[in-house]
Amino acid sequence: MLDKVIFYFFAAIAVGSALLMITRKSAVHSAIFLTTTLLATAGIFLQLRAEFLFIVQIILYVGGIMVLFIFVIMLVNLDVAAQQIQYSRQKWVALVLSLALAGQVGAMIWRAGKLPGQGMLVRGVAAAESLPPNAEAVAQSLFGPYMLSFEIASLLLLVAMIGAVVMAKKKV
Amino acid sequence: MMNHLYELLKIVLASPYTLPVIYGIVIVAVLPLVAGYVVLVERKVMADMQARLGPMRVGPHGLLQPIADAIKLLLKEDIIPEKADVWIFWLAPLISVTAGMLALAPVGIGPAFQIAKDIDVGILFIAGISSLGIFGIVLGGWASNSHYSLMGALRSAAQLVSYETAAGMALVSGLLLGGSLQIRALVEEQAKQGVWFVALAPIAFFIYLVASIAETNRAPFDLPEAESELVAGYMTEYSGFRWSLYFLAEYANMMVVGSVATTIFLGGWLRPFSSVGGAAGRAIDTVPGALLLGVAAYCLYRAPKQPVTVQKLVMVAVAGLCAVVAAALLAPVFVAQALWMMPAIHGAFWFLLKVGGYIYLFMWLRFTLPRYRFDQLMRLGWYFLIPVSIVNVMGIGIALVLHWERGMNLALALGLTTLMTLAVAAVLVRAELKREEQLRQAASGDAYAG
Amino acid sequence: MLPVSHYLILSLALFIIGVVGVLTRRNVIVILMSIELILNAVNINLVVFSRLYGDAAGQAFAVFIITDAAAEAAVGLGIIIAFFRNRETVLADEMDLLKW
Amino acid sequence: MAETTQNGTGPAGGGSSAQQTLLGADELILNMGPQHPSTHGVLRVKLKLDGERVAGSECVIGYLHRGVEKIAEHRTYQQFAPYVDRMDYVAAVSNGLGYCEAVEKLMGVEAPPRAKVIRTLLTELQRIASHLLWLATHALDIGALTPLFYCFREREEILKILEKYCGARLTTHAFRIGGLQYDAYDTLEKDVERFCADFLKRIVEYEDLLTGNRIWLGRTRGVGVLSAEDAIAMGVTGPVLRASGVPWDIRKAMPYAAYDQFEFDIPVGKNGDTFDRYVVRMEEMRQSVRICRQAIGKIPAGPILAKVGKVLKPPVGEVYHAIEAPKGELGYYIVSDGTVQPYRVRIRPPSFINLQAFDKMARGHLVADVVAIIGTLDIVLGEVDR
Repeated sequence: MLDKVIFYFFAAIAVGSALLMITRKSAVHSAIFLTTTLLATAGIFLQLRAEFLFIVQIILYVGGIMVLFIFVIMLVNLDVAAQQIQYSRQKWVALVLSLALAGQVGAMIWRAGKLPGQGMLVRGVAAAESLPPNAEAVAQSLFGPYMLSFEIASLLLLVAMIGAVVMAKKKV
Repeated sequence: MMNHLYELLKIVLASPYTLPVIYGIVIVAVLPLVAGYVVLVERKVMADMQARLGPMRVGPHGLLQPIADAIKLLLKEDIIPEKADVWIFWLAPLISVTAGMLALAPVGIGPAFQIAKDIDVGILFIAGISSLGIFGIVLGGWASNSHYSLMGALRSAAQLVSYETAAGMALVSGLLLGGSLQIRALVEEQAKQGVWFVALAPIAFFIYLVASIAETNRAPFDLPEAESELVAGYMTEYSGFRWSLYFLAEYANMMVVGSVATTIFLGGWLRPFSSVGGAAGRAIDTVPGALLLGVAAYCLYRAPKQPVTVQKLVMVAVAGLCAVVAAALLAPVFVAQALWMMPAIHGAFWFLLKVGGYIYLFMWLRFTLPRYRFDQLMRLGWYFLIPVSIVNVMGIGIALVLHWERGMNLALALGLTTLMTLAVAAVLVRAELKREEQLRQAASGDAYAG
Repeated sequence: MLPVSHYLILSLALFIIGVVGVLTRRNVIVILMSIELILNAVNINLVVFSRLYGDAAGQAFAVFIITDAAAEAAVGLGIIIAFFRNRETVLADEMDLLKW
Repeated sequence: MAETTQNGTGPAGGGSSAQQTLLGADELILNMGPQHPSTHGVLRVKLKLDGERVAGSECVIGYLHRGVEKIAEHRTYQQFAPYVDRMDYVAAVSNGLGYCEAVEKLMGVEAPPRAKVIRTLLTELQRIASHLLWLATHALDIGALTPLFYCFREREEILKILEKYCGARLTTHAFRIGGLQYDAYDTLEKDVERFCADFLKRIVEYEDLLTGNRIWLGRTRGVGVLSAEDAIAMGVTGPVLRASGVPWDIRKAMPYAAYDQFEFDIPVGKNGDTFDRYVVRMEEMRQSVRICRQAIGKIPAGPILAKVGKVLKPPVGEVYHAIEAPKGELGYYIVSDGTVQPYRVRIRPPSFINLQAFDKMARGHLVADVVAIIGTLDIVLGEVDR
């Protein structure tokens, strides 16, 4: 029961503010709504007992990436942009196609959900109490089988950092 | 009817959510008052350091000053600048204060008083949530539509992002030693090892101290609200209640960083010499009670010297309060039946004492040091604290490996790596001094050439 | 835990909203934010299946995706700043020159 | 405080183009003052900023203009004397000394030796008080809270001495044309001696707090550098000039009052930056103490007022007389048409001239340095605007 309430609460916030995010004129408002969506998603992670990811989402996504976004929005003056037309020419085509995609995938998920085992080859969900401590589990996985990927990810970050510094230098 | 109520009460009491909710309400309700009194203490400390008396008018020795201040702030006009982005302007202080209070959730004020007890990522939770407070600052500064506010907001964003790295690295050093993210496990580890981590990782503690001052925007890193430059930085356009929310957030953040430092480096709710038992331990356990009794006695001694009857009464009341708390602290030591209260009450006392000491350090620095300039602040963060903190984490990692795999004495290994880190720090400081010297020569050379 | 389809539908909704944002908006910063939303929607999927199978690998991948999002945001915003400095616009359809 | 018309970065700075961004080549205009915590009164500085770097500045003054020079033309010579106290209101005694000596020079009168020594003594005390106020506010601007209260504690002692002498603390009107109105009170020498002894100990405390402090050094060294050539070209005087390496002090160059009887050194800086100005002023306070100590030993006996009439009618003519006020050369140019009222009084206030150097010093520095530079110039707006 509580699970359900929490899920629907966060899901409603996430979808609602995501919609607001893509419709606001001011980029700062958009950023705030995206932040809300991300926080709501973090709540859903918590409801899924992914505590570590919950806090990673908050620290990295909200505390890091979104701050960066807001910082840049303040640096580049968007008042002009806010007064211009917000949507591109292909907006109706894009909308229809996206909704078609949504319908397709949604129908698939809906029908799969009715199959035995939720259609996902699931033998039964592990009880929340039986899960290993989450941070340890993720660490085992990150530094075990996915060690190489982890290192590649760190390399990616390094490259991105250098790239961003080069991009943002005064003279390009 | 009564039966039903009784049943309901039983269910509520049995629920695992009841106690945390009560604790939460207590924290939210008491925090503004505590913050107010921290401000009073700060003003008194400042006055003491500056050869004056501080607030003396409202209540004896200004004891009621925070309440007067709060009433004043609540009654002030709430000004919203023209052309401000109104709803962000409203929202921003709320974000800051919510983040500050929420971050207190996993903090263990003593072994018993903790809202989120078994949260798996305790320290990370605190660090992450308190980093959300920056949104309030940045958005508030932007929404005010004022250049001072905007500059304060930008400074604040850059400063927090820069120093969070160093603070995080310092925390990692502590977490490595503790081997867990959980608050309780960290403190228990310190109890087991019989030593506070500040002794094992002094450099990490120092870095966390500096970085936490920067993160809470306190002097000498208070550039986002630097009064003499930016008027009040991001708070320039705020007034009345909203302004006081920012203020509350700042003090909540101070308590948060104080709690984190206490938990990781200063042994949490452990008393000094926590491994000492027997008669000596009993003697240490009587110290808190005796201390408070001393305060009570001093209040009683001062009471007749107050000029007004009301002030005399308040003084006596304060003495009484101290005496009651002292009794509560002493009871478990001397009365066997009350022994079960011992960890909770004494733990809370020691924890709050350490947090208080940490905050006192903040105040002391604030009244002693001038303010950094923004580029100097950034240099300190990026060229000194972050490299040193990274080297420090590596050093502690190496020491732990030596300890676990090679069976080396932990203290010896840590000592060696600490020396290594100090050497790196010395090299960095030397390079910085050299650069400054060069810059100065260049500047004065220019001056004479031009 | 609720049936998986609930989470999948939520994830799908966020994903589609992100796609609509990318395809219809002109402001590059909002487009970049919409991409973040898409990545976030994928994360929900990963985490829910990780929970379903009781295997933390899914969460490990979610960590990778967040890393990727951070890298993308850093580089993307760097490009936007550089572009804005030269052209003083952040509208996607005005970015129509290969060289400036 | 931001100029709304220039505002480009707020949420609703509608209408403005992308000109005033933090990123572009174009600047952001920041209006500092006239109501700002650290513009020392009502100075208004329009800063052109590139990010946080100052690309140019413009000082807007006149918010405290009271027409002191014009008032002089409608007052008798004695009546005007209290008005000069209101110019540099933190060093009223020095202002009075300059005016009285200028009028005396115009009339060809000389104050008696006792009056001269007491004048010197009080003026030097006032110099210490003025420098203490400068140190207090300068340190506060740079973020050090505590020196403010220590400095005010010492300044209080000086003000007490002045109050005991003439009954006023701030706008003292201590001297009269031709000498003094009041003789030194009985315990003046003892009071000054006690103050000097205490002060020498306490100035060490300030230096402990500031001089070796790394943050203080970082905030002041290399900030607001003014070369000797520039300083001379812009007519800068006082400690600001001396910190640039020019040993020019009117007390030595053309001694007035009783300065020729006392030994003292002129501290001189080297780099002309904010730190040097700090060091020079600190040393000047010590030298002032030295002068005071010499003075209390040899206050000669005798009259305190030269023979001047009740009605002052200087002969037709003009005079310029300058003294070394705490902030620099304070000059009075008085034209007499032979009546009881001056025909024209023109005052050369040191702060006003020194403020010229602000733009030169601030350019290329950060906003945070602007307040340090305003502080180090030690301006008093009452004197700038008159």
